[in-house]
Amino acid sequence: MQKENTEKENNRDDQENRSHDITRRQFFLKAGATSLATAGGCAGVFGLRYLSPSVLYEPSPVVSVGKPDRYPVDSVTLESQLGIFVVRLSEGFYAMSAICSHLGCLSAWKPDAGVIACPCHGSAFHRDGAIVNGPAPRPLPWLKMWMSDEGNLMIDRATTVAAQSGYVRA
Amino acid sequence: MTKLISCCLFSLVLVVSLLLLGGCPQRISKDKAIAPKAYGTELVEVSGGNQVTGIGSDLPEPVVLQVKDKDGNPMAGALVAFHGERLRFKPGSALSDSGGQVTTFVQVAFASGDYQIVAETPKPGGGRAIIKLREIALGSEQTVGQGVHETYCIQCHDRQSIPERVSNFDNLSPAPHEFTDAAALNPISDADLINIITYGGPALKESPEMPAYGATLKPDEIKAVVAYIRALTRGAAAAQLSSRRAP
Amino acid sequence: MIPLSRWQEEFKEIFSARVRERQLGFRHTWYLGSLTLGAFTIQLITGILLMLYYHPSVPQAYADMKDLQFVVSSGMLLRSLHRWSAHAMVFLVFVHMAKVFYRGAYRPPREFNWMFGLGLLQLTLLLSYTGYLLPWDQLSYWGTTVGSNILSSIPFIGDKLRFILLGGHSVNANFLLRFYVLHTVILPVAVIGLVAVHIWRLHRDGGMYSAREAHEPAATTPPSDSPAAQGNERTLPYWELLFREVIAIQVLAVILVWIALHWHAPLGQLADPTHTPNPSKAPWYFTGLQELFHYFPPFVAGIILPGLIMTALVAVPFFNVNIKGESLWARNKLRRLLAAGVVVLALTGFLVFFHAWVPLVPVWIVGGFLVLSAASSSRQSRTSPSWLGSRPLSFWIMTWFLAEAITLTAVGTLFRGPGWSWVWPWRS
Amino acid sequence: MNLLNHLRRLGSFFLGDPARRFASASAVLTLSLAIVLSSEFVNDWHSYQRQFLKLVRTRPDAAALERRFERGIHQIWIPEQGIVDRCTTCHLGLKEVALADVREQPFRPHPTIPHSLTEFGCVTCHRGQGAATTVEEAHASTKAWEQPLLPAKYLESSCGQCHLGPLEGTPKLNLGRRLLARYGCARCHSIPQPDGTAVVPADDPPPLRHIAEKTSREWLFAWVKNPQAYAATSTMPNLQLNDQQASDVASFLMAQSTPSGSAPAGDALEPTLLPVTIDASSSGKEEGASLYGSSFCATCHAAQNAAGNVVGGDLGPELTGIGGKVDAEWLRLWLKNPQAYDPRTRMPHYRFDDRQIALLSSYLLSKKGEGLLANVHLPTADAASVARGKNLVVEYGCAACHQINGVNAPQTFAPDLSRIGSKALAQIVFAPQMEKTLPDYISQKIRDPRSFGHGLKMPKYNFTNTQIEALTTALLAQTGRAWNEPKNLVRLAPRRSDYHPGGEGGRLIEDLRCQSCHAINGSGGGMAPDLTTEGSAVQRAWLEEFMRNPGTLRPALIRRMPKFNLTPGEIKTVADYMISAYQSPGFDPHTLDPHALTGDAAVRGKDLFYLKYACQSCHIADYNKDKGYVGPSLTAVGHRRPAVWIYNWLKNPQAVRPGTMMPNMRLSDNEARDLTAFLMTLTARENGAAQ
Repeated sequence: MQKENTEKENNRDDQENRSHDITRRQFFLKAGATSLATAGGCAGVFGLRYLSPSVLYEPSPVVSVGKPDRYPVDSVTLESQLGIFVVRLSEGFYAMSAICSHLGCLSAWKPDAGVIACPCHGSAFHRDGAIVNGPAPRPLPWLKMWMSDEGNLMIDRATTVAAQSGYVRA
Repeated sequence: MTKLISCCLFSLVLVVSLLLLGGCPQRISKDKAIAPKAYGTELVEVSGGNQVTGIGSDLPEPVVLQVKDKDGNPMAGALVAFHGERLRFKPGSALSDSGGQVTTFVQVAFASGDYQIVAETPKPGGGRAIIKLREIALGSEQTVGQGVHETYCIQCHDRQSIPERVSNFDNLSPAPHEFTDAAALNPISDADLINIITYGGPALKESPEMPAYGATLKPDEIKAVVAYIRALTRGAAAAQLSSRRAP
Repeated sequence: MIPLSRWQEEFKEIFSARVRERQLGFRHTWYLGSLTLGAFTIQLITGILLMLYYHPSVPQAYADMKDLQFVVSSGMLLRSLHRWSAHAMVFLVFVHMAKVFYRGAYRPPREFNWMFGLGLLQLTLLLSYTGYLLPWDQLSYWGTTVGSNILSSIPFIGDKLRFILLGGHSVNANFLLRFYVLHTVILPVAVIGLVAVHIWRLHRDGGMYSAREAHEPAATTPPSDSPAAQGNERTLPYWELLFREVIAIQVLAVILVWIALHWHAPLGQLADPTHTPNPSKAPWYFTGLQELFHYFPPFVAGIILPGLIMTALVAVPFFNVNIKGESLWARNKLRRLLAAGVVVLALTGFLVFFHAWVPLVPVWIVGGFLVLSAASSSRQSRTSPSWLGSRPLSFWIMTWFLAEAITLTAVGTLFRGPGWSWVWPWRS
Repeated sequence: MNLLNHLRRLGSFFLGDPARRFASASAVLTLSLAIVLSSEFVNDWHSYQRQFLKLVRTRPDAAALERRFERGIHQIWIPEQGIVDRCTTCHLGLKEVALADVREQPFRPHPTIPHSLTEFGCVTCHRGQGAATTVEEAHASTKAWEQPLLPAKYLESSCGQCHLGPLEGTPKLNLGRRLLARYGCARCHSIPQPDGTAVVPADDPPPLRHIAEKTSREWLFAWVKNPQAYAATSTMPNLQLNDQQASDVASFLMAQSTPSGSAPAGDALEPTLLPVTIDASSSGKEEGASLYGSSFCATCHAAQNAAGNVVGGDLGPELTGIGGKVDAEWLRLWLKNPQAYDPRTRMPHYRFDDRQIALLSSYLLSKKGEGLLANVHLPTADAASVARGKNLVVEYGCAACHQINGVNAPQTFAPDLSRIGSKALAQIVFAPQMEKTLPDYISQKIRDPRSFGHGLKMPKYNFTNTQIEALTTALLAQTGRAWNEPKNLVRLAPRRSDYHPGGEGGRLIEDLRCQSCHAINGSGGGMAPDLTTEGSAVQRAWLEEFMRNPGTLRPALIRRMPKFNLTPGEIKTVADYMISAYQSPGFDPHTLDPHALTGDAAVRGKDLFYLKYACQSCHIADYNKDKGYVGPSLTAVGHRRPAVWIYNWLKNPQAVRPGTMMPNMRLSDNEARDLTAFLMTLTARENGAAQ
């Protein structure tokens, strides 16, 4: 009895299949294509996650530049490994980025001219960071600087402060 | 259609139960249950309480307990089981020997501070006799403090004399506080303890017999001594300890 | 927007425009070629992604494996997928070759494609081998050290060759860099080129091989697009086949993804040139070769035997053009028996001389069937001995080769323990 | 049947034709990808970070804690040391002091240590796989990383990788290193310290060149069989020889012995002073025991007392069973002048007279110990036995420690232990049924070396569990990490000085073996005060008196300066030498005006002594009322010390004697001067109650 029923149902299904063959086929094709596209999107999202690293092998932005007595008064010192200028005036210390604000070249202090000059496109800055000439769009940014408990000058390269905002006393 | 759903449900339940069975660790206790041959009414400590050890280490001496019957005679063949949070016992339970004694070696965990050993033995009429012992594990800072203590403090602050060293405790008046004296030391704040060590007794209007160590010890060492004192006096069983130690 | 018809035109060059209906079925080809191509595609995608986190320098390479495993999002999955699809590709290439051979699809005019296929087989193995070193762990370091020493067994130029390949006298940082370049640039480009030729040639040689061809004169010209040229059989447009193959590749991808989820690609300890693990095994597809090294001197096992096998495989299509299934050597029953006996005995003697007991087993099994078939009449119906009797010589060579390959690989992978001693895998 | 039908219908619905197959395959692929890729979020560190957040939110200072928490993988990267530690990904409370009461891992704060986590990383000390972010891989020994987390009880070994000196916080490591030196491990093994110099053995194995004069073959046999049966505190290991082998070794040692020539010609004893004669009278025995006590033999030698406890120093051998060991005539000559038998001995040359020698030797010979030789009956030694014995002596490397005629000290005899603490597990052959970890391997090797095989040579030492743990800690520190440090960070151990005093006074100082206990100019023992600047620190008259009759300075100490029975001439020579040679430039008498030490100052000083600084709590200035038992008694300090030394000492004791218990009281110049004035008035002749 039951068997008959199922067979009947089967037959009916088959008939239906045939009558709706084209539409069903298209439906399934569409369903397949959609899920493939979803799979692609899914993979894309995770591809993006894969491409953005979870850990970075970069030095810490907070660096120590040593004891204050390393720097003579009225001097501009380029710490080329760190890409910063350590400036000591009679008022105290401040730190500036040595990365030219134009296209990122490492600028250098020219003691004879008394300016910070960029070798790439001729930008020049005053020792407080202000633009003297050249294509640089912005002055060199001042960086956060403080004295550590051990008496070392510390600089946070990731944090800029307003120019002329204050000097660190030795 | 209902059959289809029931089929699906059935297989789902099957899969889930298999997963659960496979995922759950089977907890079978490895210690073979030992049956007691005799029953005692009391557990007393022979030795091994109040030991000080480094974190993760064995106690220097094994813990020895004695089972006694109601007349106070040692009871052989009584089952003693040891428990203790984050403690490892070797063995975890044993029958008392002919002298009524049970010996176990104890390892403490990674954390510094207090550990409590709970030993119990079944009594003849049901119920259990329980004894609790306190052990102390020292972390690295407390170990430094212990070292400083043994160089500078122990001469006066420990009343026990040993062959290598005669205690100066009884020669002093007012008597110094033993480092295990929780009742006296716990009310004193860390800052005060550091002050009294650094600047001597008069800094807290106490006896000048306590000299100033500020020029002798480094601040870290003084902090370490305080950490060591705290390890001895603070903790679950500190009160019990000081009462037991009282003469 | 390029019109669809234009795409179809383009694809005609790769696939036959129309395919016979019966060729669509799974039974016909098992879709082995497309599956291999699918595995290779997975390799390409995962490989390019893995390159983004890999530095081919000595301590860093291993550290990068750890990073992929522990911190890179989905990194372990990609590495496992790359590793398992490499295994799958080697496996599929072998099976594809066997299937092509037993269906007789290597015969002219497809002999060139057979040879391109053999080239692809070797490139696949080389790709696997070069990739094996890159994690720079103990397994890979010693596996490739063993492999590189095979080169030295070539007389006269072996040491020089090894020196050039290694960029030094031992497996070192230069070697890693060279293998990296081989694995990521040279070999993949070569494979892509050969695959293109392989598929183009398939099209040129008249599409997929049909068993019916065996009884018809070989097609010398490619079939035209018109249905009439295909005889009475119903034909379908090419994308029907493409469609089915995409499904097969999807299934393969699903299987590989689940395998990669459950079994991580193995990683040993950091390579330590001062300590050889015991046993140090090559990857499974080379354990057969390593097993040979156990029996024969390096020159024989590493150069002569593989060389002979490759020569035989290259020669197979030219060896036998007899499509009637009756070999010339099989006319005289006595001579037939004698020849079969001599071959089996010679091989046995050779192997016994080297105390090579494991390779003897397939020799005797295959040899037994050979003698049996030689003894039986070849003019009967397709009951088993006489069906065997109608097999050509190349069938026997190929069967023997495959039997040896399977036996040696299985023994080398499963039955060998420390010091290459015999162990039973179930007694761990 | 129904089920089958259902399945068939289900099958045909999903897989009926290529389009359905395509749709199903695509759906399954999408689902698989989604599952596989989202499994990224189900892992150890994600779940621990969630747990941490949950924990943090229950705390009163939740806001601050939550602000400091950052989701994601954290790492400590120290490129110079190749350290990439991601432990802080799950161990999130390491730097949170506010979580001090949390004791569950992984959120417990790190206890205070002298190093910063970000500068040293985690695996430097704890080992394990720092790069891993799963619990299993980070802590356990796995296929890809065999070095598991170091068990906490061996943690001090990590300090020893770089630090040379005894550190305050590492008692276990310090003990282990002392044991390495004391048991002469470095005589067979190469054990370089972090600064690259080798461990210097601190044991004192006796030479065996003249052994036949000293003892019998039977005793040697019993000793070699089991040294601890003779003396429980002996550092000689058990070579685990069988009877035959031990007998052969004893035969060879007797055979190789040559006469020492320690008996001067015509040296004979009066018959009444022979040990046996004295032994007969019980008063003689008591006298011997009291001479043993008054000569302070127990300062260096241990012996079992009546209560069964072994008491005494460990500088010389234990004397519990000495009577069963040594020959009476040898003992007499030894007590007369030990250096005649062994020129390298640390035993001082006491000036005993013949009667004292007889008393002492009879007392010592009466210490028979237990019946060690009761059942020893050896066959007569033949040439074959001697030859076998020599082979054994060579094989077991006896000459690495002892001087033996005809056998040279072996070179590179035992395995190099310079990197034993980082040895790869793959290179270790474990004994059956032991845990396969490095600490277990090392401690088992120390506990029972022969459990790794019977053919091994390493003898068995009689260590306690504590000692084994300490030795394992010291050996685990042998990783060679310090050798890769930049050279400017390496601090060399103080050069071992081989200072020997010169001249006539120097010869006497050597003869008395002062440097066995006292260090002078960096050479010598640490048991007694350093004498490098003793000339500035004492007054000459006191020094002479002290050498004549060494009194008790520190009542709380058991070890005391023995009395050597020096002649007045010898005392004068030594005192002259010490006063002139052992001066310190820091104690110029002109820095302290002697006129400032007035009576007024002394009165003020007395108040300072008793009231302000309560010096009497540790020192005794007046035996009638003071009880301080910690520092030396000061009743006669005015005789003993020069004023300028006292002044300097009071100002800064640590500068004068590094490591002294005396605290620096931060006295002002005036206070120091007043106290000095008071102390200089303490000139009691008697040492009072201590006598």
